[in-house]
Amino acid sequence: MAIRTFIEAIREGMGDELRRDPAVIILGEDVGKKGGVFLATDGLWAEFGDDRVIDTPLTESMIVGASIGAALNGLRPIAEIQFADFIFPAFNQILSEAARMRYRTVGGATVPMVIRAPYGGGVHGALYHSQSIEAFFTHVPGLKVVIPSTPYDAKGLLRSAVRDEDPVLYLEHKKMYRSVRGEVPDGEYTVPLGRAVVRRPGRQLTVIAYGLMVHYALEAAERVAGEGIDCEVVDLRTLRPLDRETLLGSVRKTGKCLVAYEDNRFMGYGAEIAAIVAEEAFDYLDGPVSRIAGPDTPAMPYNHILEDWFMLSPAKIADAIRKLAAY
Amino acid sequence: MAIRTFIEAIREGMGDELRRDPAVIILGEDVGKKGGVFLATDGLWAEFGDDRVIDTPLTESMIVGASIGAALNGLRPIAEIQFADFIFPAFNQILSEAARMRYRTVGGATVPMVIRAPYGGGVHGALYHSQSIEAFFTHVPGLKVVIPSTPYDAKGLLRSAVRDEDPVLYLEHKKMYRSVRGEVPDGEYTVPLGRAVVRRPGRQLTVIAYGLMVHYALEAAERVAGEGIDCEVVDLRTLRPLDRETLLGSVRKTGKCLVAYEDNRFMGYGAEIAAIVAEEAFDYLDGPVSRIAGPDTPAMPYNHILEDWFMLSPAKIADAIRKLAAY
Amino acid sequence: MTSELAAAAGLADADLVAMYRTLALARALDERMWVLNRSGRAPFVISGQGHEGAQVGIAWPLRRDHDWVAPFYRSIATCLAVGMTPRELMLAQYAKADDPSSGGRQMPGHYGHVGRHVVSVSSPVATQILHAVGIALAAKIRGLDQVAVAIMGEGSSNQGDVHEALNFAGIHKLPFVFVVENNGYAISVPWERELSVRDVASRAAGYGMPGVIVDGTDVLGCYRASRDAVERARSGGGPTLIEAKVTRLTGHSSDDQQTKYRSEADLEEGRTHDPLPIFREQLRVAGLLDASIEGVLAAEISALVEDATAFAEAAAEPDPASGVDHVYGDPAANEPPPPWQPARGSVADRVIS
Amino acid sequence: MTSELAAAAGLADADLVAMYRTLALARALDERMWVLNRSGRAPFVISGQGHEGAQVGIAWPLRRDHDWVAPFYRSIATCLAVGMTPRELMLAQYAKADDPSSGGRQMPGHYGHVGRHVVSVSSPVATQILHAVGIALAAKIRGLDQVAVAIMGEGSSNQGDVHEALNFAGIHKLPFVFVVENNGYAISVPWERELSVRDVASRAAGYGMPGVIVDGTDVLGCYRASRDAVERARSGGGPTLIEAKVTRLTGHSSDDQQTKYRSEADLEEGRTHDPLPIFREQLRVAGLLDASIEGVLAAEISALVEDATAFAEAAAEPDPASGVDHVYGDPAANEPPPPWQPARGSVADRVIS
Ligand SMILES: Cc1ncc(C[n+]2csc(CCOP(=O)(O)OP(=O)(O)O)c2C)c(N)n1
Ligand SMILES: Cc1ncc(C[n+]2csc(CCOP(=O)(O)OP(=O)(O)O)c2C)c(N)n1
Ligand SMILES: [Mg+2]
Ligand SMILES: [Mg+2]
Repeated sequence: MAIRTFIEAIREGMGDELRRDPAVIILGEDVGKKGGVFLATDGLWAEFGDDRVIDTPLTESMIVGASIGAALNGLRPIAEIQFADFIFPAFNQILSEAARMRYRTVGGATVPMVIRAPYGGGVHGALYHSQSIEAFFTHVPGLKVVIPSTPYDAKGLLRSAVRDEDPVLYLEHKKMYRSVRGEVPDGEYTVPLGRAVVRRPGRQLTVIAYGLMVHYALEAAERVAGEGIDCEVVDLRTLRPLDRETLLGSVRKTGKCLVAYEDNRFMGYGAEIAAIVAEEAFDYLDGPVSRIAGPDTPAMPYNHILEDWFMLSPAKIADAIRKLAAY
Repeated sequence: MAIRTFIEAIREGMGDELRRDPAVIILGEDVGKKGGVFLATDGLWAEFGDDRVIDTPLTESMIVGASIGAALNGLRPIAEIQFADFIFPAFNQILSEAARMRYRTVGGATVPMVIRAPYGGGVHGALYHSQSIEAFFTHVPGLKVVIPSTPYDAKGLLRSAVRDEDPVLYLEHKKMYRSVRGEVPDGEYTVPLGRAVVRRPGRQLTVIAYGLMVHYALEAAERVAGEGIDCEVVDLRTLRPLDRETLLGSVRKTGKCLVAYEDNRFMGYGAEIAAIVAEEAFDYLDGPVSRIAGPDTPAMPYNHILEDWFMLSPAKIADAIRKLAAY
Repeated sequence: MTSELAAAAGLADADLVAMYRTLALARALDERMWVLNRSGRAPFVISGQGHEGAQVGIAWPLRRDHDWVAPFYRSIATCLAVGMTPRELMLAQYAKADDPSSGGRQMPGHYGHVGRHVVSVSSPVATQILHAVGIALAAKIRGLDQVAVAIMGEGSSNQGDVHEALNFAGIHKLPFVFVVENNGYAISVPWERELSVRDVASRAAGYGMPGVIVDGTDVLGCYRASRDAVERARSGGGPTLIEAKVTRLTGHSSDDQQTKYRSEADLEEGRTHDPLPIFREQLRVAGLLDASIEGVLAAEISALVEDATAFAEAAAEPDPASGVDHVYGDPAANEPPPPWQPARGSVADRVIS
Repeated sequence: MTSELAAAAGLADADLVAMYRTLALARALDERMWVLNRSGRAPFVISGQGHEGAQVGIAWPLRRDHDWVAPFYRSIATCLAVGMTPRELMLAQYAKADDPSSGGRQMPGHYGHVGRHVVSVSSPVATQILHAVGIALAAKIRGLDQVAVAIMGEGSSNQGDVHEALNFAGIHKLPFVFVVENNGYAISVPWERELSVRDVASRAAGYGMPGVIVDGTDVLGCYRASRDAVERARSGGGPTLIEAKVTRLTGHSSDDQQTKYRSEADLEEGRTHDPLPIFREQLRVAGLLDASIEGVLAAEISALVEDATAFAEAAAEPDPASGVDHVYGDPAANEPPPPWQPARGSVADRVIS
């Protein structure tokens, strides 16, 4: 076991997959010599060369569209979108093409590819370098969506994503890149897609989270623990396909559910979680399924006061826990 | 009062607005001489000419992006996207630009424009001429989303949308164009954005719907009425901003809520409705907030058997009502 | 002996007759599809009529099941030329379970064939150009000597994806050929309102690639342009843009009434560019066709069309329970099926709808 | 008396000095922004250094508050040239409430000014070209004699939106000028990997418009090219593409370390294309600048930079309660505010975060 930052684990995951399978390639803006604007691909171009780590022009639809073609012809592309906020020019290719190829060919043609993108706020990224984008993509049948929260998972889930037969959107919270560290085994391992994990067991109330919000939820749970509130924290890890069992199992046990997400509240991913819980755990609920999320304004202003105002925090989540616990 | 089909009401609404305000223009593919592939703009080019009814090249991002610019410089464009399924190349312009211009200029620059698009299935349109797209757009702060269900509302809401100071996505269920008729006053009237309406009062159970599903829900309500189930049907009309009062008022009264939507269930718009009801009407609920929606597969196959399998119908909604009523 | 006509193209006489046969077969199948539509047996038809000369000429130099084609909805003759069969095309027209393009899930005209390397086409236009470019990239990286061809109309070529694709193909000198079948209309919009230049080919220079204009009624001219482009691509010379000037003999689709926006004179002019009689006359003059050969071919084609139609008409409908299949490779990744999901193998539950 | 240099450009001597002053002011403000960044007072800087010659020359022919500019993040000199003030630019750098671009909501470099007809720029590159084209369309329809200019880097010009915009502008002969400031890099990606041709201007022909290449160190050459394009546009002659060859003297932004991907020789070569000393020397030779004039200018510019910095530093922060404002015109359309929404006018609730 070694201690790795979040971004190191991602980089190692890519390196390992490039080494393991010659079909794996990386393409994106500045992924080569520069190693990516966050250095996620640092060193990979030097090791694998121009054919496997490809600096593309500044054209997201091309990055995704050409990856689809490359996947149809035997490769397994890992496409980097420099910031999640810049994925929208590629929306049509992702939704209409990558995610539908298998269905529209009744299984004949498949698109095994990973799209990596740094998302999330709290880094002075302003309106267009801070967004959460999972809501748009979790609505798309045929696409898988992964958001890891620990270095261990980041590496293990990335490897599973690369080996998966379907397109996977793999989102990395950029605030975690260097601030989150954890143990990562030296050898080969994977973490399966579609499995949530209970990060903190508890009896009174379940907090559902993913990405950075898992850490904030755990911190919030610690804060309220001192006040006698015993929270369970579930880390979804894969947003689609959703691990209903872990989700519902936890809520049926605790009877209360708070969903925490950084994105805008209205039609954010937490809406689906809340709707499922409300419908399928109704008989077990001792209080309303609650959501704590970003305000319904564009995410998020640059000015630090306004950014703080927008972002969730352990304190804000703790307040929401207290309110629901007191119900 | 005159009886009009749904599409006639839309056409009249555009004609009236073009006549009223010289700043209003229409642009889109085939909107000129041909009058649109559904004939929504039939006759308008002949009346208003090349400068006000503009046939564009086959480029959706341009249609929306140039409309944004035109709106910044004093016009009020009505942009037609030929099928809702083809809006995704313009996703970036809608989400990143149209919907954020006001916020990022602290109110200085505004984008009054309407994007019209025919959506929905049941017309042998297959995977790419049948989709419901409201889920993607209702998540976007700064954008309004309207889906009328009657000719009266279609005309009145369209006029409000054209006069609104913010960008409005106005979705028209294409199966309703010629099959739905209703009274439309001759003179000037508008229907305000952001107000739902109770289409059928009832005591036992609320069905929330919009667009074509309002008609199916009403038919389903009739079917189960004979069995002694008394349903209220709420037509949302505007999906964003949402009329919480009418929604919650109805559910607090009936104690049961079924949300019916044609789109894929997972992360469809009904998820937000269910989540809001589950959180804000919890104390009033006698049964789980339920959803009846399209399967989580690409919408929808062309083959008529598979299309029937996919589409909601009054019978399917009635089954869901029975199940919830029996809870 | 080889005719002068064939020799000039570097082909055998038999090739020219085979090309003609493909063209005529495409036309006959296409016409049958309209008959099916008008008689209520097929809700939708979209046609290649007028485009077939360019399609056959351009597809001919491709290596079957090796090179790749990303076609569009008018590519009926292209698909026949690269090996799809009349039965396969009719299964798609009837949207039957065994339709190799999509198992009846897509509208007719949305071609695709995994074994034949025909990339499944969707409805949003122009996206396929990037798939072909990506296929060419993979071919280059993997050291395969495949060429990838993308085809679309001139209206579609204005989409942003085309710019991004040509730029990338040019940078990496990919084994890629971009074919524009320019029929002067995007549905009702005439070329002057959809294109800022008369010739799409004049855009090629901006991507560092040759732009070639061919007359779609000159089947062998199309062939030569394509052969040169394919050879150049295969040998590492990089991409080419070929613009074929063609005519749209039908309405845009069975949902379109083109007399509303095209004058009779315009339609009349269009009909003079029908590649079928022009190519036939060329082969007659060269002595490769005569009444007896044409009679044999016509009978053969007619039999193929009858067979394909009867076969597709009789083929099985998809099982409604199959609607949930192939969303993901692993069915466990699916969301729960809808409450009305029928059992496997049951017939459509007609009661519920 | 008018110098030969000014006369050749059809300008007065005073214009040339004013242009130089704008260029030097842009540079001085830009340098101050880096100082603020390095001293921890500004988390982000993105620079126009190396681009200012082209920016001033090209912006000069525009009619203030009448013509429109859709700039990009390097457009500091463009914005000064069309009337934005140093105080306004520093308010944006400090993200203060009175920042006219965005009230501190956007990152620095995201220019915008309603009164000056500077279109608010977002981060996704290239989208602004369509806004400018739409503005030009509205100008044409409304019969205003405005010209709209869109500006971006060569890397951004590969985005699909650019293709769609140029095509539409070409079709309608809109009063539109597209300016590409080509500095040979898109962050770390050199031109050979982002562009399939050496000159973006070679793409203009494919849209039926002239493509003009200018040297960004030749301020008056840039001016003349722009003047001609703007006149052409205003008089109904249609759009023009101007490509200015410039150099990026800094890293891409304060987050970038360009030595990682650029050689010292390359950086050295770049510095020889700095427009500031080149233009200064030109004006000296023409007798329009000398030590005493330069001294006066330098003092004036230094005072402006000091004033702007002090002003912005002292300016008020936005009220945290204002985060919910201006999502919609009608606040009733807003979703309910978050539970932690502070009261109006209260200071940021530091306790909660
Ligand atoms: C993105 C997108 N927008 C609109 C359409 C609707 N549409 C289908 S074909 C077509 C016209 C295509 O014209 P062109 O590319 O010239 O091909 P042609 O039909 O003339 O052969 C349009 C507008 C579509 N399929 N996809
Ligand atoms: C759609 C989009 N993708 C990626 C980025 C990240 N990005 C910002 S600037 C830039 C490079 C731009 O290069 P160029 O257009 O040549 O302008 P330059 O910075 O060289 O002046 C990139 C990749 C972005 N802002 N928008
Ligand atoms: Mg065409
Ligand atoms: Mg550049």
